[in-house]
Amino acid sequence: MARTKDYYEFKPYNVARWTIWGAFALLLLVAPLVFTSSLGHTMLSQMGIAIIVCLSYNMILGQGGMLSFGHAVYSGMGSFLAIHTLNLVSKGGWAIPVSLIPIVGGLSGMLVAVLFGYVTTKKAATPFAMITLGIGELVWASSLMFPEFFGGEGGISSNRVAGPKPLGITFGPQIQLYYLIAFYTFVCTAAMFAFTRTPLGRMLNAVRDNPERVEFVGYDTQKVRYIAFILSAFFAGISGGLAALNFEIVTSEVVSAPRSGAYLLFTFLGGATFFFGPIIGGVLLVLAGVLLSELTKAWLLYLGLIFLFMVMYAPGGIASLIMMNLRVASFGRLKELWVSYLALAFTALVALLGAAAIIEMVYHLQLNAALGPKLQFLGASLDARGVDSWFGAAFVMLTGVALFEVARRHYVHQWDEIQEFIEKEMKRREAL
Amino acid sequence: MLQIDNLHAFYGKSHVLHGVRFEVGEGEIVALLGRNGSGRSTTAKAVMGMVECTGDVLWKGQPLVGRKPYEIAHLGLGYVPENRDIFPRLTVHQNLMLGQKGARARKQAASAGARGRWSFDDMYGMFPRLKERQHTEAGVLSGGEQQMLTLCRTLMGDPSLIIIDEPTEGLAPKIVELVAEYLKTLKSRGVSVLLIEQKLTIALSISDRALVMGHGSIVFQGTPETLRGDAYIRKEWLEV
Amino acid sequence: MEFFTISLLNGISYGLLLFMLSSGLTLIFSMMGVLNFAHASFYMLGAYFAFSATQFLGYFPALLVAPLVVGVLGALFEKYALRRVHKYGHVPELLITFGLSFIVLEMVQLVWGTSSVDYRVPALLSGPLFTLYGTQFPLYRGFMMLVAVLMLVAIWLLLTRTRIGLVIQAALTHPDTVEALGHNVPRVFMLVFGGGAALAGLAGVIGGNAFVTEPGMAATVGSVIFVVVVVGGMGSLAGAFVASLLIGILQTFAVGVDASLMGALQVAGWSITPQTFGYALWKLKISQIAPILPYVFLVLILIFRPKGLLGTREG
Amino acid sequence: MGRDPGIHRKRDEAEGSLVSDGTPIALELKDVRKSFGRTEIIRGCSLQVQQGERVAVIGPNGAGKSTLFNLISGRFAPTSGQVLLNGHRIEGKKPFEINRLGLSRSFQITNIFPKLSVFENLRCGVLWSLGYKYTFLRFLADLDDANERAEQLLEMIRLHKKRDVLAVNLTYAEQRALEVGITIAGGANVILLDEPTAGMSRAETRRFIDLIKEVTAGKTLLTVEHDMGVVFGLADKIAVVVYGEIIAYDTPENVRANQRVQEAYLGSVIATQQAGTST
Amino acid sequence: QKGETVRIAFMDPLSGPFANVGQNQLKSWQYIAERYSGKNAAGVKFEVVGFDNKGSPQESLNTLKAAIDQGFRYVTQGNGSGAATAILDAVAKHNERNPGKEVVYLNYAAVDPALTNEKCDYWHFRLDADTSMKMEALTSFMKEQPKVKSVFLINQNYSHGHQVAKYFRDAIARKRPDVKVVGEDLHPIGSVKDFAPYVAKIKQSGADTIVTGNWGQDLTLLVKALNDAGLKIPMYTYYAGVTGTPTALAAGGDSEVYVVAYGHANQTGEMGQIGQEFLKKFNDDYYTYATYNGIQLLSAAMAKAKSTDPVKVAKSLEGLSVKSFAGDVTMRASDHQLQQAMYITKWQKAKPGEYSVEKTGYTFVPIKQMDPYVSSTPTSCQMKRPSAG
Ligand SMILES: Nc1ncnc2c1ncn2[C@@H]1O[C@H](COP(=O)(O)OP(=O)(O)OP(=O)(O)O)[C@@H](O)[C@H]1O
Ligand SMILES: Nc1ncnc2c1ncn2[C@@H]1O[C@H](COP(=O)(O)OP(=O)(O)OP(=O)(O)O)[C@@H](O)[C@H]1O
Ligand SMILES: CC(C)C[C@H](N)C(=O)O
Ligand SMILES: [Mg+2]
Ligand SMILES: [Mg+2]
Repeated sequence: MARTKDYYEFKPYNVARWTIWGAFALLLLVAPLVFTSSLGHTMLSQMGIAIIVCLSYNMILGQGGMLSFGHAVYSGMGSFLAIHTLNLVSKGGWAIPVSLIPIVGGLSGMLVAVLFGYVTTKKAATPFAMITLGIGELVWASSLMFPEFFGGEGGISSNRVAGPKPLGITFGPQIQLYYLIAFYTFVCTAAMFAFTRTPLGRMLNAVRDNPERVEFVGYDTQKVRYIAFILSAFFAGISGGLAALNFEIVTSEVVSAPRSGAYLLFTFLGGATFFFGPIIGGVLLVLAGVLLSELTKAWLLYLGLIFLFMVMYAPGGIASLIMMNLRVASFGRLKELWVSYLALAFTALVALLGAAAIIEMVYHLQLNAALGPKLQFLGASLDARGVDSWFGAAFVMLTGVALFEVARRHYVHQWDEIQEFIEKEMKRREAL
Repeated sequence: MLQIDNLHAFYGKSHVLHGVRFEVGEGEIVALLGRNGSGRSTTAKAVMGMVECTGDVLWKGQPLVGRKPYEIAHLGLGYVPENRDIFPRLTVHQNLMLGQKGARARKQAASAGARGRWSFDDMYGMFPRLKERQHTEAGVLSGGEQQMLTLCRTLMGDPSLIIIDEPTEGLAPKIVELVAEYLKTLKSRGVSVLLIEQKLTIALSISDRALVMGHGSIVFQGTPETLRGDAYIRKEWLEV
Repeated sequence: MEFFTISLLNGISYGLLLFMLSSGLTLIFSMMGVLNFAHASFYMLGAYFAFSATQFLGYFPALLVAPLVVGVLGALFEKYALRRVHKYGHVPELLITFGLSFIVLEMVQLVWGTSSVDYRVPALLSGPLFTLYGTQFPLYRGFMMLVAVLMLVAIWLLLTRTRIGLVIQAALTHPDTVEALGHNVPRVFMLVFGGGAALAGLAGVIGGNAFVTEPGMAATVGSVIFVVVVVGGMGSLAGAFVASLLIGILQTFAVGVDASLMGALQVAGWSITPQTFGYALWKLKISQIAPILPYVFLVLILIFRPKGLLGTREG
Repeated sequence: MGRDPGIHRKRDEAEGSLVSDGTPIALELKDVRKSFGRTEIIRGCSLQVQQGERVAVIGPNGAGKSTLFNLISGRFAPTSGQVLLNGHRIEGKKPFEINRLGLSRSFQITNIFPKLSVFENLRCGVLWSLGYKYTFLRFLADLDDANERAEQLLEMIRLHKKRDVLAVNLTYAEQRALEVGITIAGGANVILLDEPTAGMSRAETRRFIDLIKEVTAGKTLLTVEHDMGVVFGLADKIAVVVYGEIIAYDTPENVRANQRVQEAYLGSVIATQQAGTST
Repeated sequence: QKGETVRIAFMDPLSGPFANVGQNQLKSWQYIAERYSGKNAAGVKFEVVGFDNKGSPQESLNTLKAAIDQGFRYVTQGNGSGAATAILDAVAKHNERNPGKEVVYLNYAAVDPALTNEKCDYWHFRLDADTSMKMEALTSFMKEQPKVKSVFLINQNYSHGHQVAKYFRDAIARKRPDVKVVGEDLHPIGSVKDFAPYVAKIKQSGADTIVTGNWGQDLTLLVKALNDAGLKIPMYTYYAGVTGTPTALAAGGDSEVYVVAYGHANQTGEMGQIGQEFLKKFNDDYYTYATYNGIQLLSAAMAKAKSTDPVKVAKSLEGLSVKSFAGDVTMRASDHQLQQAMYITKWQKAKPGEYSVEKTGYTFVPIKQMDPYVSSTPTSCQMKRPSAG
């Protein structure tokens, strides 16, 4: 499965590209009309924010090969400076329109990166990773030690309804803010995509692949990394600024190590090798954070398992899974697979159901045993002390696993056959 | 000693060897010739269990197909890869140490009748240049030095059969001569050699038999003399 | 003098503890190139297993059993998960250990609950070892130091008296070639990972009761052990040892230093008042940042000597 | 189209001889030495290469040929001595600074951008010399000159059929060609090739040498080679490096006749043949 | 209102490092809610539903949105002043921007004084005593301890730690000017593994008393280090009673630890009964006594307002007094800070009949109870009340 990562590139000015960007814009526009609850709106807003920050992270990870453990420093500092600015605005000090506050965040992130990036990007690979870890820990620790700037435990809060209000847009209602975020998301995504097609963007790839050779074609690798790092921090800062507007409070968690870790994990989960991977990652980041934990107390366990399996079976992230299937589709053979996919999905669901029931019962026993052995699981009522429930869950799980294995074998066989066909076909076309 | 029959090898889906068949006898130097890409290196890797393959490879009567490379090495086969796979961060001396087999494997070999044939001193005697550089990281050695090192490293494992893939690649003419001499010494010490070479002159001058490979199978077997005399084979399968 | 001696003792013993925590990580990191984020989780597992084993077997058998179990778990993880992602490079390796750390954390909470467990120092080892200027030096700390030194010696012997170290380093770049030379590479990798995990487990057995055995214990030691490994120099066990001691002593003495930039500036004739810009920074005392000094140290070391104290190469 | 190295020229560093017999000197070494630890690997090399000359560097393995290239191209700094490129001292400068002054090199061990396509590899080689530097405000697709040049190079190294293949998926010989392609891409006028034909078959070598001749026409070329056929076919002059010293630097004929060279390098083949065995 | 169900959204960490505390407190709320459902002044039923905010202020805002979407009009939270500030702020904005859908926030444990001073808000009611109040009580007790002469302050380097240090200096200067602060340390929160150096410093300073606001492992490790070094001096703390800490304290051996709190484990009467039943039911200690006050206050306010509408209930909560387990408590109208009695308890081996905390065989025995006025502190709050109400 891993061998099928192939070179993929949007051709300039083609129809597909316009369609994709158009669809993206449309999606941003209509999403809040579909998910209308107030939680839905905040989540959509947060997704926009997460998309920007994951994409900005991937500028250095996926495109520059720089593994950073401290990306939250830049988005977080963007947040802090943005909220301080917002406070100045509401005190009537400055007359910056609220819609430009994210730019302030971006510039602040950039400024911090100019400072820290100078030392971090002198190095690459592991030393780089470790310096970012160190700086991340330092900033995080400082954020609690300097309440004057970081606001201590309570953080800095503000009110986004402030400053000039053109056209009566106050950004008070979440929906107005959502559209501001959506606008930024679209523009930033486009800008970051554009970056990949510029000389610096390309040299950044070259630096990732073979820094030594880059030096021999005239480029200073440190400088390439440094500039890219600063640009990435700019976008991170924008996302931080948007987050400040969205939450109207900024606390030290925004610069924390777990936050940096989440960016790394989800960017990777989305797929670092493709430009659009982090977009998926950003969406998942919010979904996992907000919804998964509402569904189950065992969410951390599920998250851990998902990562484990994703890294093992789809190290290119979700984006790579999509691209592989698109490739199959472009050879007109995807339709043969959908039955298999249905079978896989269904059997996996069954297995998952059983496994989840077991996990939930274990959690119940450990955490809530006192509330009685009964628990509700997806509408069914389970008895955590009853042999029946355990037996039933195990039975469901095992059946699911067994069927899944059957389906999987069949699928793998089919998949291999199609890949073989594609390879032959490509050779044939090449020969033409 | 080594009998190969109907060997097929694959890289993923691509079928590279199509029924290779030949033998290497005890104390023999056999040259395996052929153009680039004809499958010689793949044959070597297949014997060592490093590529997916089917067919029969018998070593002193034991089947090798399906075994792990280290098991095959324990049985007394040595392999010198073509791309100078030295271990760049280890010193020359450490590289040689890794050529030696683990204690258990040595015991196993000893009980099977093998004696340690090669020592560090032999190696350093053979290539004094290596002795000079023995505490240097192998990664900074010159291309030619690396080539010498790979050869010596494999010899440290006291193989009964050594498969050498393009040992003279990148070596100065003088050293090429030296290597050729050493291959003869190997033979005199009872080691069989399967030599994969591009340079016809050398290959033919030291080998007992020559094989020519083309498109994944053996297209010629015979003595060096016959090959020298066979203009057709040379033209068709060796020159471009 | 009194403060100095006691601080030095404290510093050394803390340094040795750090070494104990990070030796397994050094082993895995330097030899396999894997940044094992789950190392601290193995440490935690060691503590919990020891807690349970102590109840059934007593402390000293637990000292043996718990690391073994952790080691086996580590080896299994290597065999069934880590090995599969090895070919994709360092980042996926790192992420899979990340995932593992979540899973271990949840499992621990499921089995032993969410609060701390009552894992105590055995009576035989509690009490003071000696008393110096009226301050007791606990016997258990002495025991900890002893074990750390034994660990150092054992790993040292393993690395210098066997070729395992060489095999692994070589296999990092050319696994096929190493195998063709007759070394069972996968098994060696598994052993090293298992061994590293076992060392973490051992540290857990000893650290768990010296400190607190609770689900958060992995997170608290998580990143500082990376500092030790990196500061010492990747690939250098001796470096890790020196770095541990250095960081231990540095940190301990820093706690005693109440100097601040403000003080220094005032000596230089500048006056700093709460109105001065950045007052919070100027008034920060060295003692206040002692526990985060390792990170400062890490950043400085990587900038000025990226190989680490005793390392031979970068990254 | 070469580029004018004068753009980057720093006046204060210009010194040394520019002309010997009328043609300017492109590259000059003055008593260059290099030690690694305690071992001196390059032990006082001096050399003058005129503009437009093709020089082959030969010598036994480990003599220091690649090291010499590394010193010139800035991979290492010499322990002592001077290196002059078009009269400017470049020793101790960073590789990219030297490259910007108009010197480019290839590597003995293939050194390309594995995850970029062949075309991208070449374009990376082109960008700096056309003055695009670190810009991120223009699209690559709009850089007509860069794209055109990269396409040209593709044709030159005969990889146009593999334009969009990832470099890592090329065969060895193709990678070697790409290696040379990247090296010449920047239009440098002093070019260093380290064993460009290693690993190629006779026929490929022959084709490749023609290609090198073609693409380096009018430029100064230094190349390390072991294949004497190639050396004598290609070089105007031969430098023989033995044990860190240049023991001869002359025309091919004279080098061939040189007694010391015979002993140290070439003659060995004949010598051993006469002596029979020599264990 | 009678028979109506009042749903309360509980938002605190239910996963992650502080899950143990959050889980326990959720159970406390649910237990008390169930116990008094129907059997209260207003005759309403209570239902408490847990939301996991993971201890994060930003996540708290999400859970708040989720809760409001699901129709909750009462929310409660306590672990962490960061999340508390975020919720207070968000509730204020929500109520302002969505009239008719007001939400009331009961803060049962976040003790940053700012929440009832400069940041105070009409919709926020604090059931716990804030840092300054506890310090008033603690220093009032210390005033009577002649042993206390020189004090060492060791605290976590963040707002709570800063406040503990600051309020101690203020209060002790007023009450016992002769007591000297011989040393003060602030250390980063949660990152000290070895407290031995701090103990050496304490010893060197010659202090005879330690005052600390540390919690969690920053407290247990400190106590362990003190024991290890054989430095047996009394320690005055805020949070020795929090889940997990007693276990760790017990493992460390005997030490003289005092805790200031608005309740304690060895209550008699109904509260004692609740503790016992809770233990039997959940195999866990009941220590979040504010849950009791919370439910009592709510039901009294609902009875008074004859409605469960948050706007009315909030109004009637102001200045409301109810009978608590330790006398009367009053929700001060000026800042919505509950005025209540305070206790000083001491950590020691449990005698028969005393409550064995976390089954350690140790307990916190009350050695002093102080009336509400003792710990009452002034407020700088300028409460903005909704114009309609
Ligand atoms: N890793 C690989 N994946 C796919 N195909 C491969 C791989 N290695 C070699 N091949 C193909 O297998 C065939 C035989 O290669 P092999 O290396 O055995 O040839 P060779 O005779 O040793 O040539 P050379 O002179 O280049 O060493 C070639 O067509 C080559 O393209
Ligand atoms: N970084 C280094 N550190 C130590 N020794 C080095 C280093 N680089 C090169 N050497 C040594 O310098 C000597 C010359 O190496 P070099 O690569 O220049 O040889 P070469 O002439 O190119 O040989 P070949 O034709 O075999 O490639 C070798 O002995 C090598 O080990
Ligand atoms: C350990 C690592 C994550 C990386 C390692 N230093 C390397 O780049 O080879
Ligand atoms: Mg080959
Ligand atoms: Mg060379």
